[in-house]
Amino acid sequence: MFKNSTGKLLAYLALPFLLATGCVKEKKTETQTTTTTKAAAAPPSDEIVIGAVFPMTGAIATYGQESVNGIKMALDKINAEGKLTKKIRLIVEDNKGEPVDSSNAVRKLINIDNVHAIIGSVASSNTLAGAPIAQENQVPMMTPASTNEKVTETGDFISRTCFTDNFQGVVMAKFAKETLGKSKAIIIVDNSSDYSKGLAKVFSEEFKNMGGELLGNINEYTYTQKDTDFRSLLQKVKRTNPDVIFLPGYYTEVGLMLKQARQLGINVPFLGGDGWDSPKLQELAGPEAIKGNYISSHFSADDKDPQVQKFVQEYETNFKQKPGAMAALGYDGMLVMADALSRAGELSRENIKKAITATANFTGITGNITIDANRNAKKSAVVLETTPTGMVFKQKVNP
Amino acid sequence: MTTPILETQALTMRFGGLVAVNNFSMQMGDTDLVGVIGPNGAGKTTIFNMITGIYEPTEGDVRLSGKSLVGEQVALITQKGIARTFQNIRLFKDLTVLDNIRLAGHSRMKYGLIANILRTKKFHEEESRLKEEAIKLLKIFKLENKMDHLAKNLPYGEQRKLEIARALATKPKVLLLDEPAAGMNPNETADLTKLIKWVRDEFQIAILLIEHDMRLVMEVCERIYVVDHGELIAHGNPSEIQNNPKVIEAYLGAQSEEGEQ
Amino acid sequence: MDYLAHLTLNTGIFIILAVSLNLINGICGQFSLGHAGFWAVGAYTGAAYGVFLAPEALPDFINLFISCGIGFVVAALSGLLIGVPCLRLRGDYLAIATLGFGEIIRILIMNMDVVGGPRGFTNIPNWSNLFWVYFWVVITIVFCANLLRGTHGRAIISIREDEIAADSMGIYTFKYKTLAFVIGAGFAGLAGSLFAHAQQFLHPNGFTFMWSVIILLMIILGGLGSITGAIVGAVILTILPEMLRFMGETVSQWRMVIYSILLICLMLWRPSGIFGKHEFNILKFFKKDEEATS
Amino acid sequence: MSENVTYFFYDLFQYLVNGLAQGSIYALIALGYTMVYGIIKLINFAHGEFYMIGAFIGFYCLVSGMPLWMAFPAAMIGAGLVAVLVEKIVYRPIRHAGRIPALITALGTSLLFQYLGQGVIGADPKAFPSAIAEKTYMLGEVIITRTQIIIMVVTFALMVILYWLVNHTKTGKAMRATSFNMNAAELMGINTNKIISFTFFIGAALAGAAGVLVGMYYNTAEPMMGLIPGLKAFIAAVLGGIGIIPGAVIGGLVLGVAENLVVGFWISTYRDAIAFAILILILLIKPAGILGKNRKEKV
Repeated sequence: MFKNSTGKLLAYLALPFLLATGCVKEKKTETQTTTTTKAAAAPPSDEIVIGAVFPMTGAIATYGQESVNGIKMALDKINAEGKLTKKIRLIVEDNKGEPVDSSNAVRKLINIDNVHAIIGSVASSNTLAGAPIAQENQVPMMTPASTNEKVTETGDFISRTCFTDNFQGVVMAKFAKETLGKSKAIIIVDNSSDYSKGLAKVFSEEFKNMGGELLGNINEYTYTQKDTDFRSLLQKVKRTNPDVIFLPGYYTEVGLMLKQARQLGINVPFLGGDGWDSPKLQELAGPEAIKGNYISSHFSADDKDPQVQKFVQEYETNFKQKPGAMAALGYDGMLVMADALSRAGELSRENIKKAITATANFTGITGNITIDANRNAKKSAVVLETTPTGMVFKQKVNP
Repeated sequence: MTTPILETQALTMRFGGLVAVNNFSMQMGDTDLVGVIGPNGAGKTTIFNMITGIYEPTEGDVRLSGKSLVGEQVALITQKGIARTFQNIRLFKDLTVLDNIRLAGHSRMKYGLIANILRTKKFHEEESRLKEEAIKLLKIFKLENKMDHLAKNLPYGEQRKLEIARALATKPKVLLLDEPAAGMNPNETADLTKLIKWVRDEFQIAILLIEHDMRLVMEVCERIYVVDHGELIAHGNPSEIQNNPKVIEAYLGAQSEEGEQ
Repeated sequence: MDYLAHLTLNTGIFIILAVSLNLINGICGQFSLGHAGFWAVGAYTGAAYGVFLAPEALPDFINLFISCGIGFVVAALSGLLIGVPCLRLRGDYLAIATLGFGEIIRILIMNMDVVGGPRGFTNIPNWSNLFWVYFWVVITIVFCANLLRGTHGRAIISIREDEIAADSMGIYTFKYKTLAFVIGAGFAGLAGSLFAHAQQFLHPNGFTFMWSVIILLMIILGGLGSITGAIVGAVILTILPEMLRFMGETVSQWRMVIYSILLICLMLWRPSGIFGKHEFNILKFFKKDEEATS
Repeated sequence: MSENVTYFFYDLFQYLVNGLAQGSIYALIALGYTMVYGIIKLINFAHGEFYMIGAFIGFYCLVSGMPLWMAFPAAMIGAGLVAVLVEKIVYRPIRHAGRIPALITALGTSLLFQYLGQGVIGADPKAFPSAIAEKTYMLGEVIITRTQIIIMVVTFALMVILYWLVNHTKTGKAMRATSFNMNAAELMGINTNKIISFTFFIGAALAGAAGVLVGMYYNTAEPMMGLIPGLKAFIAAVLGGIGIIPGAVIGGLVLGVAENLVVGFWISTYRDAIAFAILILILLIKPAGILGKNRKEKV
C-alpha cells in the first residue's frame, strides 16, 4: 500500500527516533522485569544529601519560603550539635506551587542528585504529584505540612510530621459544638483547593454527628483561589443567619473575606484551619475584622514553652518577622528527619524509611510527634484565637 | 434565444440606506464576450460580488443556465461554473505557480483525506492527472518554465496572466474579469486584448468583463452594459454605446447640457 | 523511569503538541490560544479510561493504544464543538474565543470530583514509555507531512494565504478550517493521554492558558508553518527550562521572564522564527526526489 | 411570604451595589482596551498589567506616607508613563507587521510584567494601607461602604473628563480622526505617533486609577492581580462594542452586575466560566457589541 515515497519518508524520520528509543528500551525492559518499583542509584556514602521541594515562587510562595527558613534553622542546629557523623547537604528545588513542576523536581533530586531522602512539599496537590515518583524509586519522602489523607496512602516510603485533615476537622467541629456551643454552622469552601474541600467534608460530618445543623450543602457556598470580591457570596451566607461559619481556606482569601464580612454586618465567629496561620492575615483583614475568630494550627508563637520561645526569638533575629506555622513545621520536620538519620545506622534508604516510621514521642516545637503505622503523625493540635496583635493560644487538643 | 448561460433579473443591493445597485438585468449567451462599464462607484464590483455570491442580493435573481444561484456558497457557485479574477490580484503569494493552478482543480479531486495521508495508488493517479492538466494549462499561458517560482516573484503582467489561468483551471462556463487591465501599460493592454479574445475562442466560454480602459472594452466586447449610480442606463454593441448621449453625459458630466444652453 | 528518559519522553509529547498546534496556527492560519484545553481533555479522558474502564487482562501497550484513541477522539470532538462556532471569527477575536474555551474546559474539570477536581487525578496506570511516545511522534509528523503534500493539505494552506481567493477557487474554506482544527485538537488529545500515563497524576492547574502560550512560543520560535520548526521549537523549550534548573535556584525563578523576553525579541527581530515557512532539507531533498519519480 | 420577598429585594439591591462597584472598576480598565483597539486595532494583553503597576505605585506611595490625594494621581501618571514607554519600545516597531505579531508581542509584554513583578516585588499579596477611614451607610437593609461610593463617584468623574477630552478638545478630535482612518489623519497633519502614545497614556492612567481603587476596595495587591480582571475588562470592552468609549462603560457595568447576580442567585463556582461564555456568545451573535454596528468586510 505504501508507495516507495512514503516508505522512504517513514524510514528517514522514524530511523533516528526508533534507534534512540531502541537503546533506551533495552534498559527499560530489563528494569521492568523487576517489580514496577525499582530503586534508583544508591545515594553517596561520603555525605548525607537531603532534597527539599517547596514553592519558592508562585501563588503560595510565602509558605514555601517560610518552611525553608525553618528547615535551614534546624539544619544549623543539627550541624552545630554534630550528633550525626556526616554533614547534611540540603538541595532546595522550587516547584512554583505547580503539580507538574513538583514531579519534575522530585525526579531530578532522585536521578541527578540521588538524595537520601526528600522533605516537601506544602500544598497536598503538589506532594501528591511527587509522592508516586519517590515511592516508585523507593526514596523516603516526608511532608511537614500536607494534611490531605491521600498523601500517605501513596506508599510506605511517604510519611508526614503534621496532623491530617481528619484530625484538624474533628478538632474544630468539637470546638465549635462543645466549647463555643454553636449549633447552626455554614461552610464556605475554596473549590480550587483540595485542602479546603478535605477539611470541609470532615468538619460537616463531625459537626452533624454531634447534633449540629449544617445550613446548605457542602459546595453551595464556594469561591476560588485569587478571588478578591466576596460581598455577594457573604450576602447569601448572611441570609441563612448561621451562628458559626467554618472557612477552611488560605490566609490570602480569608483575610479579605473577614474584612468584607464585618462590613456586611456578619459578626458571627469564623473558624478555620492551619491555612490561616500567617502573620499576613492580620494585615489583610485589618484590626476590627480579625477579632473573635478561632483556628486549629500546629504551633502558637506565644506558647509559653521555653523551647518554643527560643525558636521564636531565633527566627525573629534571622528573618525579622514572627514565624508562622509553616516555619515551625519545617523546623520540626528537619529535626525529625535528622533524628531518624541518627537512628538509621547504615544510611540506606530502606533504613531511613524504617527509622522515620519508628519515630515515637519526639518533642518538637509543634508538639510531641509520634509516627503511626500508616506514617501519619499522631500530634496534638492547638486552637488559637485571632486578635489584632496575632494568634493567641486558646487550648491544646491531644489526638 | 436559448436559455442564457448567465442571467440576472432586477438585481438590487442596498447597504442600509445606500442603494448600491438598483434593478440590474442582463443576459449572456454561451460564448458571449460582454463588458460592463461605468464611472467609479457605479456599482460594477458590487454586481460582480452578487453574481459570485460574496454578497447576497437584497432583491432580484442570478441564474446560471436557468438555475438560480442566490444564497449559494461562493465555493459552490465557482464549482457550478462561474470563475473570477480580482481587481487587486489575489494570488496565493507564498505558493508556487504550479500550486496556485493545482488549488483551482481541488474541487474535482476524487480521493479523500485518508488516501491523502496514506498516499494510496488513487492519490498518486489523481495527483499526476492534476499535475499534467496544470502543466498543460501553464504551457498554453507560456508560464510552464516558471512552475516552481513563488507567485509573488512574477512580474505584474505575468501575475495577471496566472490569475486568469487559475480561474480557467476551475473549468468554468463563465469567466468574470474584474478590471484585468488595471495598472497595465498600452502594449501590455494590447497583449491582454488578444489574450481575452483567444481565451474565449480556445476554451469556448462566456466572458463578462468590468473595465475602465475604453480602448480594451471597445476592441474586445461584443455587447456592453453601461451602469451609473447603480442603474443600467444603456445596453448595446460598442458603436451604439460610443455615441449614446446618456453614456456621454454619465462619463463627461453635465457638459452636454451646458452645450445646449 | 529515570530523569533523562522522562525528559526525552516529555519532549516527544511536546513535539506532538507543537506539530498539532502548528497545523492550526501555522499551516491553516487560524490563531488558537486554547490548545492546552484539548491537551487537558485528552489527558483526563485517557486517564479516566485507564483508571476506571481498562480491563486488567489486556497487555499494557494495547490499553495505551485504546487510551490514546479515546483521547484523540474525545479531543477531536471537543475541537469540532468549539471550532464550528469559533471559526467564523477572524484573527484576534478567534484567539480570545479559543482562550475563553480553554479556561471553560479547565474550570469544568476543576469542578468534576469524579476525576479528582482540585485534588488532582491520582494513580493513573503507568503505560507510557519512550517507544510508544516516539511511535506517535513519528505518526503525527508523517501525518502532517503527507497531508501537506496532497490536495487537502494544499486547501488548508490556501486558507492561510488568502481565504477569499480560496473560496473563489471552489474550496470550502469553512470545512477545511474545521478539519485542521479538529485534527490539531485530536493530536493534542493524544498527547494528553500519553502525558497522563507518563505523569501518573493530573491537576487542572497543569493546563492553564499559560501552557497554550508556551506551546505557541514553541511554534513561533521554530517558525510558523514549518513542521521541522515546530519540532525544533518543542525540543528547545522542553529542555531549556530543565537546564535552567541546574543553574541554581535564582535562574530558574526567572524562567518565565526569560521566556517573555524571548517571545518579544522573536517578534521584533525574527518573526518568521528559525525555519520561517520552509522545511528542513530532509523533506526538501525528499521532495525533489519525489518530483523526479512521479 | 412577604418577608422572603423583601429579603429578595434587599439581596437584589445589595448585589446591584456590589455589581456596580465591581463593574465600575471593569469599566475603567475596559476604557483602556477600547481606546487602544479603536486607534490601532490592537488587543493590548498587557493592559491588565498597567492596572497592576498603578496599584503598586499607589501602594508604595501610601506606604511611604503620601496622602491619598497625592498617591492617586501619582499612580495614574506612573502607569501612563510605563504604557507610553511600552508603546514606544515594543509596540511601535511591530505595528506594521499585522495583528497577530502585535497580539503575540502584547502577550509577551504581559507575561514579562507579571513575572518581573513576582521576581522583584515578591509573589505574596501585599496589604494595601486603608487610605481613608472605612464607614458603612445603611439604605434600609442594603449596606454601601464609603469606598464603594468613592469608586463609583471617581469612575463617573473620570468618564466625564474623558468624554469632554475626546469630544470637546483638539487632541480629542485628533484621536477620533486617527481611529477612523490613520492614513487620512496623517495627511491632515496629525502626528499620529504622538496621538497613539497619548491614547496609551490615558488608557493606562485610567487602569492605574482602577488599580488604586481596587487596592482601597479589596486592600490587597500582588503581581498576578492583573490577569483575570484584565481579561474580564476585555470581555466588558467587547460586550459594549470594542472601539466605542461609552460601550466600555456599559459593558463594564453589565458584566459586574451579571457576575454578582450569578454569585448571588446561583452557585459561584461557574462565575468565571460564565464571563467567558458571555464573551463567546457576543463574538458569535453580535461581534460589534451592544453599541457597535456590524461592518461587512470589504472585498
